[in-house]
Amino acid sequence: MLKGIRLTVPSDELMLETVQVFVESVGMAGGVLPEELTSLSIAVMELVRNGMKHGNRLNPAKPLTVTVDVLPGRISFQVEDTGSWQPDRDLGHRPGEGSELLDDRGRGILIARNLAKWVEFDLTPEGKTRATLIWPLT
Amino acid sequence: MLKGIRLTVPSDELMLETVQVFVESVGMAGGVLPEELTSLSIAVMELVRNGMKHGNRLNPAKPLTVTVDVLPGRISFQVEDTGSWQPDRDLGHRPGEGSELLDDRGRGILIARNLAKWVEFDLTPEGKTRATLIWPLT
Amino acid sequence: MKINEENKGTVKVIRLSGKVISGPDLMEVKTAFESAVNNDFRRILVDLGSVSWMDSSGLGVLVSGHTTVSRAGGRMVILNATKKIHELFIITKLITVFDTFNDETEALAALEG
Amino acid sequence: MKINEENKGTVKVIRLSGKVISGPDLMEVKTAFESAVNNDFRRILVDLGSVSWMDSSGLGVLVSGHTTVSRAGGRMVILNATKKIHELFIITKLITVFDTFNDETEALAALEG
Ligand SMILES: Nc1ncnc2c1ncn2[C@@H]1O[C@H](COP(=O)(O)OP(=O)(O)O)[C@@H](O)[C@H]1O
Ligand SMILES: Nc1ncnc2c1ncn2[C@@H]1O[C@H](COP(=O)(O)OP(=O)(O)O)[C@@H](O)[C@H]1O
Repeated sequence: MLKGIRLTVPSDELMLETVQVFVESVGMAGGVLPEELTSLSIAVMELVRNGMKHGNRLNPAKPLTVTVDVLPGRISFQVEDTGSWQPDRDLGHRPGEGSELLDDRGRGILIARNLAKWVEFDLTPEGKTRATLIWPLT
Repeated sequence: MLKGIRLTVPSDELMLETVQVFVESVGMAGGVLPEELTSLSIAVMELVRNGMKHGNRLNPAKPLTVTVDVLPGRISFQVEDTGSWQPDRDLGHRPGEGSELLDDRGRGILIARNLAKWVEFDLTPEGKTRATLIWPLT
Repeated sequence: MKINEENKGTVKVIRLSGKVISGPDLMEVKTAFESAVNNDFRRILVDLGSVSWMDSSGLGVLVSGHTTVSRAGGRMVILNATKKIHELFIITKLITVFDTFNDETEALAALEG
Repeated sequence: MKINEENKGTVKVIRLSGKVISGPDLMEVKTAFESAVNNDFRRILVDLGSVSWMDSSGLGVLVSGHTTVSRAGGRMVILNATKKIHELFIITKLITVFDTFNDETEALAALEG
């Protein structure tokens, strides 16, 4: 059990590598299988990029925070930006279907959800967008 | 300029690797020369281990925070623990001299100071131990 | 990410390696497709054998490459998608769009055909 | 960190590699010195050629190894300290305590002498 791990970075693409190595390293400390670390970080980084890009509009003055808790049997990642977006239950955007199949965007949450199995969105008490991803430990 | 980068971890030795990759990766993003990254992280990690060990007595409920600001010509690392230690100006302990030469401890701050050239200690407004290390960018 | 281009007769081979993820690098990949088409290549082989990592932005660039080539009346095939990348194609249903091969000779034959 | 032991006649060779830093691994190094001395080795060669990283705790273990060996009337020499580690020896003045060599034959000769 490792609780209260938290990384805050400015919403600057220069910081993406730092967030990525953080996610992989915390995953390792938390007991994620080495061969799963890349999938984990692909999944989390989709949410991080969304927070930086869509939530914070890449404004470096706006912080992006990743909070991690290693719990029995699972690791929880929470990604918070300073926006107040909440997706419809089904996200509205279905790149796997119809005319959107050939969009060159809109696959991030899909990828995160399929890799992590459990990804949900809500608002923090302060009304900010928070994505929660749960990674099972096997 | 990258401001407001901040990592908080529980004072658990399991987190040292995470802090280390964080320091190196922020150093890289901030423009530290690749061949200097290891020296940088040796230096910062001495302060981090001191904060976890001496300041927080390896109590996982006690947070250790590293705050980084990339400024013109330098990067500043601040390491805060929850203790309220402040060293004498000369640290009291001189492993390089006399009978202390063969102590198997007491070289951490010495190494950090020599690698980083600038390492100082003070207390935060809340009275907690804070070590500040400045790394020049060349 | 690294990008490496090679001409094999009328086929433009684009080999990607490393991390094909969000970032300035991806522009290069987009440009590679566009300049291939502008230089009258209509047969494009994209070798992903050395790609260690791909995210939604990397996928997006492949999709836009596919669109660029198709619009010009050409064809793009994918070579050596690793297991992990193949999985991404399935998840995003792009597997219904991309032609994938694990053998370069077969891939080239498909483009010639 | 990896630790590798080898006997060369009456010399115990302890080769360390990787990161010799704070952590449970360091206990192993401490034990290696102690069991060498307990097994009546009085000549210890510590090869640091593949050590990529050493911090104050790693240095501390070398110092305590040195003490263990000296107390037993033995001698410890260090082989192949990289530039960076040599720098740490200087900073901490341990250079005045450790005998360092860059050539295994010379180091062995020094121990035999
Ligand atoms: N943190 C966020 N804040 C605001 N909008 C978001 C956020 N995350 C996702 N979105 C919205 O959901 C859409 C789908 O996201 P995603 O599946 O990751 O694809 P992409 O980011 O490539 O568009 C985005 O285009 C954006 O409109
Ligand atoms: N953050 C801190 N909180 C309390 N005491 C500290 C802190 N950092 C250093 N010290 C004190 O300073 C001494 C010297 O530290 P250092 O040079 O790093 O050597 P070592 O940690 O190996 O003893 C420590 O033994 C400890 O007593």
